[in-house]
Amino acid sequence: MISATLNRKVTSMPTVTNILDDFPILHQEVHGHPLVYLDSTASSQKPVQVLEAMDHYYRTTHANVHRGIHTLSEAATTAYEDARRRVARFINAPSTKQVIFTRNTTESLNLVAYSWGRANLAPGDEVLITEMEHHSNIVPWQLICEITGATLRYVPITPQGELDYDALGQLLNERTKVFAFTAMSNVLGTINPVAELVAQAHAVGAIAVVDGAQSVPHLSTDVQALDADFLAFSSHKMLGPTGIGVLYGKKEILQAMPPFLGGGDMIREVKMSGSRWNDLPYKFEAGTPAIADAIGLGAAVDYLTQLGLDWISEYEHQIMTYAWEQLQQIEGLRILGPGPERRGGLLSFVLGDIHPHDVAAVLDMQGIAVRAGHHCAQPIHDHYHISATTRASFYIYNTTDEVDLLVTALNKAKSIFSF
Amino acid sequence: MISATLNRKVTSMPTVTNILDDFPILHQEVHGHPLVYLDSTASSQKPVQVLEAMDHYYRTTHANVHRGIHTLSEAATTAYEDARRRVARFINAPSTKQVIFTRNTTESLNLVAYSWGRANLAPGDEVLITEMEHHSNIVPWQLICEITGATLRYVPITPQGELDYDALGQLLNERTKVFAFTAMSNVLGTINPVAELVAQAHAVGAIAVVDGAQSVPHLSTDVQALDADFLAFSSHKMLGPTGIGVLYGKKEILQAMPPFLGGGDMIREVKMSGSRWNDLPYKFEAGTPAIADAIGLGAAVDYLTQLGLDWISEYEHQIMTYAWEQLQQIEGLRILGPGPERRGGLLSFVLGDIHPHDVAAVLDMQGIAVRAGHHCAQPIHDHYHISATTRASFYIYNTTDEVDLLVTALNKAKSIFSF
Amino acid sequence: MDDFYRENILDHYRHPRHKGHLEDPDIHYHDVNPFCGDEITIELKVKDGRIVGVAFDGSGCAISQASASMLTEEIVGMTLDEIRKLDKDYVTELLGIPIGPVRLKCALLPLKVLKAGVWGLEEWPE
Amino acid sequence: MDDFYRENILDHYRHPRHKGHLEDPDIHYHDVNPFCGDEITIELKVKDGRIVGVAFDGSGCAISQASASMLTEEIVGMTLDEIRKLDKDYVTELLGIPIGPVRLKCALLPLKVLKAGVWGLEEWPE
Ligand SMILES: Cc1ncc(COP(=O)(O)O)c(C=O)c1O
Ligand SMILES: Cc1ncc(COP(=O)(O)O)c(C=O)c1O
Repeated sequence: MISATLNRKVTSMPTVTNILDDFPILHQEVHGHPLVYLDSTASSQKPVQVLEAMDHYYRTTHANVHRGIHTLSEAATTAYEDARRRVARFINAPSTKQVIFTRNTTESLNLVAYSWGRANLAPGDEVLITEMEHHSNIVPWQLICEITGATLRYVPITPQGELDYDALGQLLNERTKVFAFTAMSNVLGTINPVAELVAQAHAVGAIAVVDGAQSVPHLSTDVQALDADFLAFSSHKMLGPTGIGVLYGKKEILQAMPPFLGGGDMIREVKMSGSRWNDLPYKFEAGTPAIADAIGLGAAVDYLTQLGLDWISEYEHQIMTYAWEQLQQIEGLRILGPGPERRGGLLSFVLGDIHPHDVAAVLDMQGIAVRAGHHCAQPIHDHYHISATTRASFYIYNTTDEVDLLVTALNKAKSIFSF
Repeated sequence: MISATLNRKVTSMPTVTNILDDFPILHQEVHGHPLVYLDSTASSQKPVQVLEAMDHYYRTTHANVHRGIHTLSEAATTAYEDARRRVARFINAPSTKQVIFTRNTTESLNLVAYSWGRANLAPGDEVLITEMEHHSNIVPWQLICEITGATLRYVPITPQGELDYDALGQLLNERTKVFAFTAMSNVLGTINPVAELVAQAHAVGAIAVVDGAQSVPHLSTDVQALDADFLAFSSHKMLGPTGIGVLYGKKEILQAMPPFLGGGDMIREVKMSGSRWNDLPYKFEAGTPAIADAIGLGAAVDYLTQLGLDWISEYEHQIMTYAWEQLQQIEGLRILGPGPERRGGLLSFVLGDIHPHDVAAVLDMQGIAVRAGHHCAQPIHDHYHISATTRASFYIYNTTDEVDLLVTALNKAKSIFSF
Repeated sequence: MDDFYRENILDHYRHPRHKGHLEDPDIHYHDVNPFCGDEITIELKVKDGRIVGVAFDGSGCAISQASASMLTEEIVGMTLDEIRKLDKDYVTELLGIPIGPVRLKCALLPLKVLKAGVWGLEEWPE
Repeated sequence: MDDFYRENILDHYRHPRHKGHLEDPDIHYHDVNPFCGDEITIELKVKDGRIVGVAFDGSGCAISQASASMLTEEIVGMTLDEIRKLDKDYVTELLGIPIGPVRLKCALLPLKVLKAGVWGLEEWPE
């Protein structure tokens, strides 16, 4: 069933059949059908290289990091810091000190909101986000605006699912202290022009916080070229394990920020009367970190780098474009968001008035895993006056054959619910 | 080298030789000597059962939890929630809703300090902790006292390394809103009388926050019998993976608390104008959780339960007592903290005026892993006017033979540094 | 597949019983499923501790809406004490299909709303 | 083992050079290693952009103290520009032993304090 049948424009790549060998989870049947996993936007699968890196760590190297001077602790520290180095290189961070390990994108964004926000926001200030944000880039700002008295504003979206740039021009003003936006929408698929948006934020003196949860796994990312002040992303969406995420930040900004979580490792000195903070990145890494998970993320970054992000985004683009064309032909199916040229490898849609849960359940009965719901982005759904969508998303291990199976299954859903 | 030579008082247990089979990492040489791992207080090793549970999850089941209705997502959700059930049973929590997954003890304590503290502390209020706390149970309270204007007070310790109960009686008063203390000191080994301390806190109307990082892995824990309002602990110290920790809390208190981190999964409804929170425990679990790590912790809890916590603490007690006796005989060696009857399975000591780093380095050259430093508990060290100690700690895979090797190695350190 | 969307579930979904609103309900309660956004409102008439009238409204998938429709058929005539005792198994038996933990929330939402409305029980039925 | 605690390291540890304090130092700087609590103070006399006097004080392990002692032997006569260029490798070559990442902090603490005192460079030498 699974094979690579695309005419790819890019050269020098592993065949997808080879890639599939690295993902044991995909070689199983679900309800008697071969599994078709189209839910990587929620969480990707992991290649054996990542699993083996973690297993090897636990079987040979584990000890707590940074504070031990015995052989295992030195080796664990080296492995953990080496993972940080790989991640820094992956996003072209100027220094490893600017790569902070968190649990996930959500924690990264909360760290910025709580630490930077508490120190820099006051009544009269404005925080600007967009209507296409994931809850993780909405709720932390709602919370910190409540604490600080700052005002939260939203850039609206156009009917085509793009940011409304006219409105943005007006909303971004000298009261704006921070502009936080997603690089790619997890519902609409829209790829936002990050570098331009960052420049616009800087032009009014605001900092730019980029939610890279969907972009970093799929598009080549260079934080220096983007000039982003912060970039947040999650390991589990980019072939890495759960339990680890990243916050990149500009050094001067991170240095000026008060700490967030307090505890071991993030201190320089603890006296009963008060404490002094450790250097970056440790100031923001309190307690024993997710050591094995960081090492797994390091292996995932190696895997992605070997494939090449340019190949990955081109490959996904071709599958998504094919899917877009095929799905358009299903009567009653409506895809949200922009056309294939402006979107990443995912499609959210409604199918007549069949509830997305029911679509997903019927697809699951045919072995196809898609997501249904509001995808943690209720404001987008409110915008379109729908409560939920069905989303199919693609990654390096998917094929156009799987798109054909999706189309067949969607037609089956229509026939069951036609009434 | 490694064998179980103890006369154990308890019945029905696996031999330690069998246990050792489950820990591949321990079967290696360090600097030409068999590894002797005496650093479990910093982080324990993991049995293959834990590693296999995680690997199996990634190879067969992984998907994001709670929001997907396809087969993998349902299975991942079941596995994740099942891990929560095991942990709840392990500490005898009345309900799984009261078991919140965090990254580690440190994050658990910060969650309480930030969320409960911001809602309940004001100038004039007092937060009481002890001089024997780990930085993770000091710094969050320093931070929240600075934010809220509450005053932080410390229960002093006696020269024997126990809490000064007379002082405690005076420090605990009607201004005290929270009493946060460790169940077992990670430096002194002191086991505190948790149920009594909780009762004393309640008697003045304060809540009791228990740092269980060192007790939960080694002593049978029943949160209902202890009547603790909160209990924090870390997976990585109890045979589980890194990247996951637990906060247990009383239901009414958790329900009344504002959320901490904002984002996906912790909300009931997100409107642009504001949000409503999800039920427990999800209100406090923002973003994609450390799914595989939670499953690994579930397997660790199974492993500990099978051995039996009573056996574990008795076994460690015997090794520690033996070590205590042997180390006492080394001239110039001074052990901090109480005698064997009142302590858990760890010994921190100074050896003449040899710096603990040098002790640890010489031990490492002989294959023995111990920790040296302030163990993230500077106030204790300040109390004793020393900057660091060397710590040997014991767990289920250690033996008295290893204690003998430790003694030999310590004598070697003395001879190198005698001058 | 046909196992999951049995004819009686589809029938309740297509032709929901008691869908709409009561005039002057004694109890009116509304909630959403935070995991997916499904919504259910339940209205009740109560007399002498017994349910004598019911209506529901809402939007969501076949499972949540069929579950609501089936539940309204069963509860008229029940005492409030009987309502309190209804549990997870009661609903899954009504639906008559095996159901995973995530989808279970869809199935249980109507009962959750019912018990919250009658008894203030805000928790998911177990 | 004898590799790690070579005789010259133990010698500098036992008999530290330039340990103590200067009268009227031009530069005085103190810092601790957050990972272990080792402390180093360095005092300097500077003339025409050159170091003409040095003293250190501190407490810590053989590696940090020997590293400080060795460093003080080398830097007298150096220009401040030369100090700026001293790096990690300079220190590990002075010590002459292989050294892991955690212990490396002990070895580098004296150089870190020196560069912070002279140039305000607060980062760990690389
Ligand atoms: C008593 C105590 N509390 C808290 C901690 C912090 O644990 P973690 O680093 O897993 O957050 C430790 C671990 O060193 C500890 O021993
Ligand atoms: C755009 C976007 N932001 C943030 C997140 C949150 O990621 P996590 O759950 O890993 O914190 C997601 C994941 O669903 C996302 O798609």
